[in-house]
Amino acid sequence: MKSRVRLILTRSGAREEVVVSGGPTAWTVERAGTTTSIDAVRLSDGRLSLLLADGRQICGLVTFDDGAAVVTSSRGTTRVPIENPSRRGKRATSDAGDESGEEVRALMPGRVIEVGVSEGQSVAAGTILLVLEAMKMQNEIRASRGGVVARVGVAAGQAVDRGALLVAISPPALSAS
Amino acid sequence: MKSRVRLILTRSGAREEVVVSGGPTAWTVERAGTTTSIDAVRLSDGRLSLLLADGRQICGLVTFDDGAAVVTSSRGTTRVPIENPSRRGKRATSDAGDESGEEVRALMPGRVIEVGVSEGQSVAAGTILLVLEAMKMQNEIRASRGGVVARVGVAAGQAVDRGALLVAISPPALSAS
Amino acid sequence: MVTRLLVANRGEIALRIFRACRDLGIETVAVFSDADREAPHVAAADHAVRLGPAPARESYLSVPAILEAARTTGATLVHPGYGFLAENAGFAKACAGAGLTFVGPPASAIESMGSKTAARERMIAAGVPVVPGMRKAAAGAADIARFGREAGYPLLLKASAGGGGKGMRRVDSESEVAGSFERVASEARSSFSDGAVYAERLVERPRHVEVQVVADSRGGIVAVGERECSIQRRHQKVVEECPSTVVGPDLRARMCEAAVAAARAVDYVSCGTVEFLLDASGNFYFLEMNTRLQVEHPVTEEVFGVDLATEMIRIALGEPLSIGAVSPRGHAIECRVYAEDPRRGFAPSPGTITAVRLPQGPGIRNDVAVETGSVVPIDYDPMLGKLIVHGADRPEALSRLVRALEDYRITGVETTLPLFRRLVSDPEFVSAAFDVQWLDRRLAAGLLEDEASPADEDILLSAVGAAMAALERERPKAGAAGASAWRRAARHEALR
Amino acid sequence: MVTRLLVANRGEIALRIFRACRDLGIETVAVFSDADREAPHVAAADHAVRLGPAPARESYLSVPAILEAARTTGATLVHPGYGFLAENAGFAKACAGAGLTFVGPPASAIESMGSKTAARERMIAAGVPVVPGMRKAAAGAADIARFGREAGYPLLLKASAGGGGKGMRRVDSESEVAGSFERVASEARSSFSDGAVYAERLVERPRHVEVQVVADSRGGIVAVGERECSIQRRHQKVVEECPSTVVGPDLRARMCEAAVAAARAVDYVSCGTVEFLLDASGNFYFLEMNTRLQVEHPVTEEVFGVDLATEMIRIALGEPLSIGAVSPRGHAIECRVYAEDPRRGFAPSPGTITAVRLPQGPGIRNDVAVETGSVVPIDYDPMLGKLIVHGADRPEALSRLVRALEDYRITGVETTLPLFRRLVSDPEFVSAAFDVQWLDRRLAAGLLEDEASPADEDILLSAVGAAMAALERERPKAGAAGASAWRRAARHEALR
Repeated sequence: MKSRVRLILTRSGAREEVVVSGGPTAWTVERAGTTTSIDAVRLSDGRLSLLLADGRQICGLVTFDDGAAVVTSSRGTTRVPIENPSRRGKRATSDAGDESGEEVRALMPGRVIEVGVSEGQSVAAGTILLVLEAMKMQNEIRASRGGVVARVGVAAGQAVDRGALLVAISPPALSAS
Repeated sequence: MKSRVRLILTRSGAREEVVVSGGPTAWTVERAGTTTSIDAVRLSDGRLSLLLADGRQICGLVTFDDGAAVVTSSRGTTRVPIENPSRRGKRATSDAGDESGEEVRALMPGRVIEVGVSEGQSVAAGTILLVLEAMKMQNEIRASRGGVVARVGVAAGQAVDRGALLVAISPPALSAS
Repeated sequence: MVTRLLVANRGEIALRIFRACRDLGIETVAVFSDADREAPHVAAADHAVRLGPAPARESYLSVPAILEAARTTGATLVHPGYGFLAENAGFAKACAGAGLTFVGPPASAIESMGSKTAARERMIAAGVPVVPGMRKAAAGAADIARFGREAGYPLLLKASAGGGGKGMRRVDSESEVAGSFERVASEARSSFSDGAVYAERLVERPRHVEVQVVADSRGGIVAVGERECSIQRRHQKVVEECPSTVVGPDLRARMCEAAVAAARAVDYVSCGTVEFLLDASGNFYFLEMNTRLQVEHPVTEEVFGVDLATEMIRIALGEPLSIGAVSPRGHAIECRVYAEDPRRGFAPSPGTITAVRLPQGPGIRNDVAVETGSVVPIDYDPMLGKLIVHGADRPEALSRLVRALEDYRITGVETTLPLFRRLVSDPEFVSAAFDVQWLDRRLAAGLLEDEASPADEDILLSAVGAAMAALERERPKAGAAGASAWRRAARHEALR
Repeated sequence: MVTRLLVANRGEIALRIFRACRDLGIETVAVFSDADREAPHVAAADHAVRLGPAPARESYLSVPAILEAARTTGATLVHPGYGFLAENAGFAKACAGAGLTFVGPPASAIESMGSKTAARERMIAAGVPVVPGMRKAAAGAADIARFGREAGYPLLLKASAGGGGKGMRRVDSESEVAGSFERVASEARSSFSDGAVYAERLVERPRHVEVQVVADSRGGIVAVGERECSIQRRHQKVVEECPSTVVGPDLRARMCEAAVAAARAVDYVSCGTVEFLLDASGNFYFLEMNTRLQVEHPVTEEVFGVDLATEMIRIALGEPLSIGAVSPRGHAIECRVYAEDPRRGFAPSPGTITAVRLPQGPGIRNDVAVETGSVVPIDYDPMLGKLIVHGADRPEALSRLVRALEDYRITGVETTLPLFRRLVSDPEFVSAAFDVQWLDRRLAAGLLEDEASPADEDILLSAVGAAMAALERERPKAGAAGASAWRRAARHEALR
């Protein structure tokens, strides 16, 4: 039931190595030469409650999203990029995947008003791909990098859910065929 | 996706046949010669919302417990014994099971203060089986029917969870061996 | 006979009116679109009737569907809420035509206040102060200069045919009049094919202060203090307070008197609000009258100890005012919680609410229309509800607001809560040193942009969170939180 | 230096004091037993320290553990809440001995009021009315008869060594004195080996009415009106109100004056409550003084617009009273929500709360210490929290209470909510025609026993519920609710 993980956290651009060991509730955190003992539990609402030796409590919700911990607490929401060096192999693969193209997904549910591109078309970064209406507001969805439209997942007039694939773009290098 | 169920509901001792057909949201309920059309959905908090043709809404939580529907709404909590005649076979078996003995379980978590019986002992209805303390109150747990103690599941001093088996009692007829 | 009231609306205002009905012993009727079958306002009503598909024009704006719903359910009272068909004289008339009692002002009062120019003329006639302005277009620059000498500078030149901020120009002194007049007139000719220009006094950095009035059908009328609504984003109120920190007893008395005169001028009956612009010298000018119950009515309720929603229904039933000479106590602040993402230009954030945790304890009132599992549809105004705090004075109300915002959690959609969390630590907000453009200036200056960099606390949470997650992945039933979850699951099992 | 306050308690009172601290900008320290590591009061604090195992004597009653927790966290203030170590003079002294400020009255005041007989003597000396009684045992029946002529009938004869209801007898007239005296004396001799008997005036069907007092350390003292607490089950308060319907301005003034005299007699500082028995003729008698913040303090807060919890802390910090000449507005009612099963003799119902839905909207305050997923341990008082409603008058407060109770849902444990739902439809409760034994009489008469038989609504819900469940069993992803659940699940997926 004991565990030991070495993590690289990034704060304000600076990388910091942290070693966390122990569990399931009693943990030791080593960073920059200091060692902190922590009693940690997950509360029924999903938040973590950490108690330090001096009684100080740190309470917040931690979720993981795209290689970062997202921490929400009464102090606000912050994002801490986090790497698990023992999983570096997998990360690298997935990074490579990221670079191989772009999948444009709906950030909110809505209706597609207009589709401005078709499959096979070359687009530059900033090209308007389509117009999505949500709550009476029209949002222009643009390409964040150049490439070739590999797939158009929706048609004008269609309702889409959050997260739906709108347009997939392949990088220019892969788009020859 | 359509369904048709015949049910026997008991209210204040009187049995009533009800046929429910339709689904998943549009239902027809036939009872005592009257037919009611109902639009039904389950709300995110688990309650059912039924809308009748005249707009009347009936909202409440329905759970099933030991052959009855337990309905909780702003009108309070009521219990409607309910039979599904097509499942009568199973019911009968389980009824027979009920009659073969008694399993006394903890109705609340607590600590066992004292156990008054031991395995193999004959008990009459009303015999104190054990004393359970919860929240500083001592509760005497008694046998609801006579028989022979088939099993004592706990010992004095032990903490028990709600639902834990305290004592099992076999009916006299089966206790010869 | 049972009294039954239909609310031709959805969301928190429908719930608010239903609560008022329940407090009065009146049965409730909800209406809903296909997007709202499972919405909290539907579940809260004694009756509920489908109006039509999700788009508002086919549901909440469909007068025939609403009248039919009233007929089906035997409702005799119809409350429009705010938005949708509130302030629609045609709807008020249609209700009357169908034999229903409209819970709101007479259609004639809605009409009178609905036309801004006609309302201005009526207010002038009633002696209600309006922003000084020329009553017809200027024949030339000399007319403008003459008006400037009367009304004082700065002025605002406006193209008569203009609108939406176009064809307007500020003039600070008489020497600028001639040049500015020519420029606005020429812009007006080219943009609107109409060169007519007029001038009005420019009210600089005004506050928006409004007065709540309540009038019954027997001639009784009372003003229930003012509300400070200067915290606006693009002309939309965001935070409202009662009372205003800049309104003293004398000014309050004069504003209340003007508001009563305004309401009397249109034979107003029901709850209504007279909105004023207030300048730094304590001059106030009629802006418009909202002929409905407003979003921000709870701050008045908390401070004056009245129930405006029940009063509005009682008045519709022909009863006399029950609100008499009430006096204010303490201070209340309301925050409008929207499903909008303040970090992305307040883009709407519809979706499913995965969890709601409302603040509670002393001084906190929640008028909220979502629960865990609720869906925020894409089809309507994305307001989720309102947080209202009340304290013995403004500092105590602010302290309670800070606490409430810390405790408030909504997940699944983005909300405007982070905006409020920033606001309450802004020194100008805390000292109430603001005007109607203040928030827009603050947002433009990056109020929300200086994203907090992770603190040591966040580093520790991230690290332990990652370690716990790793442990849980390896041993799903034996990790830290896993043990906890398992223990809980076991307890649940035991309850069956 | 940061001010840090430790609450030597748990549950809703810990949360209440933490909220007060946050409103004052004071850091908070929670203490907890092994049963409470995940409890809401722990999660709500800036610091939290484990005291020991679940049993209270090893945790919340362990003075050394609490003092050590204060030392570890640098807390300088200690608040006892109510119950546990509140009203324990030894704890107040131990805090002082450890250099900590005890947020409560001086140990001497706790001691003085802790001894019922000594307190009675002090009250007599201070001119506070007490139930008339003989100050020593009767030499014979003639002594009793003489006292009866002075004090009036009925009397209550009591064995001096008695207690717990034993050795007591009602006497309605002088003719009964001789016989009753002999019987009580003989019973006293056999039961307590002490035949001493005395008499006091029997207060018939009294109400419990108490006065809130607040005193600072500079001699300032104020009485903040009364509370009506007659709704009791076996001497435990269940529902409290402010004000009392039977206390008029003159009686209120006299009760407040007596309460201030009582507090002054023991040099009281902090919030405290002087409890009185009130008879049908408007005579009131000192019962006892609670030297702490009481469970029912919120009804006073709502009606008077004050914050007793912050005031108590301010006073402990040496500040003068901030509560001046406050006046009441409206009516407030509090219900104590317990994890007890009213249908099974109010047996405790510990367990895991599977869902909590609190009422909200105008006039509703929740001081509640459980959330969905919270565990109600078997080790402590099973109070989950308090529902407080407030309205412009008692009928409005009652309407809002009815509404709040309809909206309130707690599942996973049994609660006293069904009791309150019955109470609010009881004509005598609605007309406030009750006394301290009223609820016990009502319960004995079967208030909760006439279980509602299923209505047509319940039949329809059962039938459709069963059909939907059958459909869901057959086609887990395509049934009625199944479709809904599946749709929701799909949405959740889309959010990832």
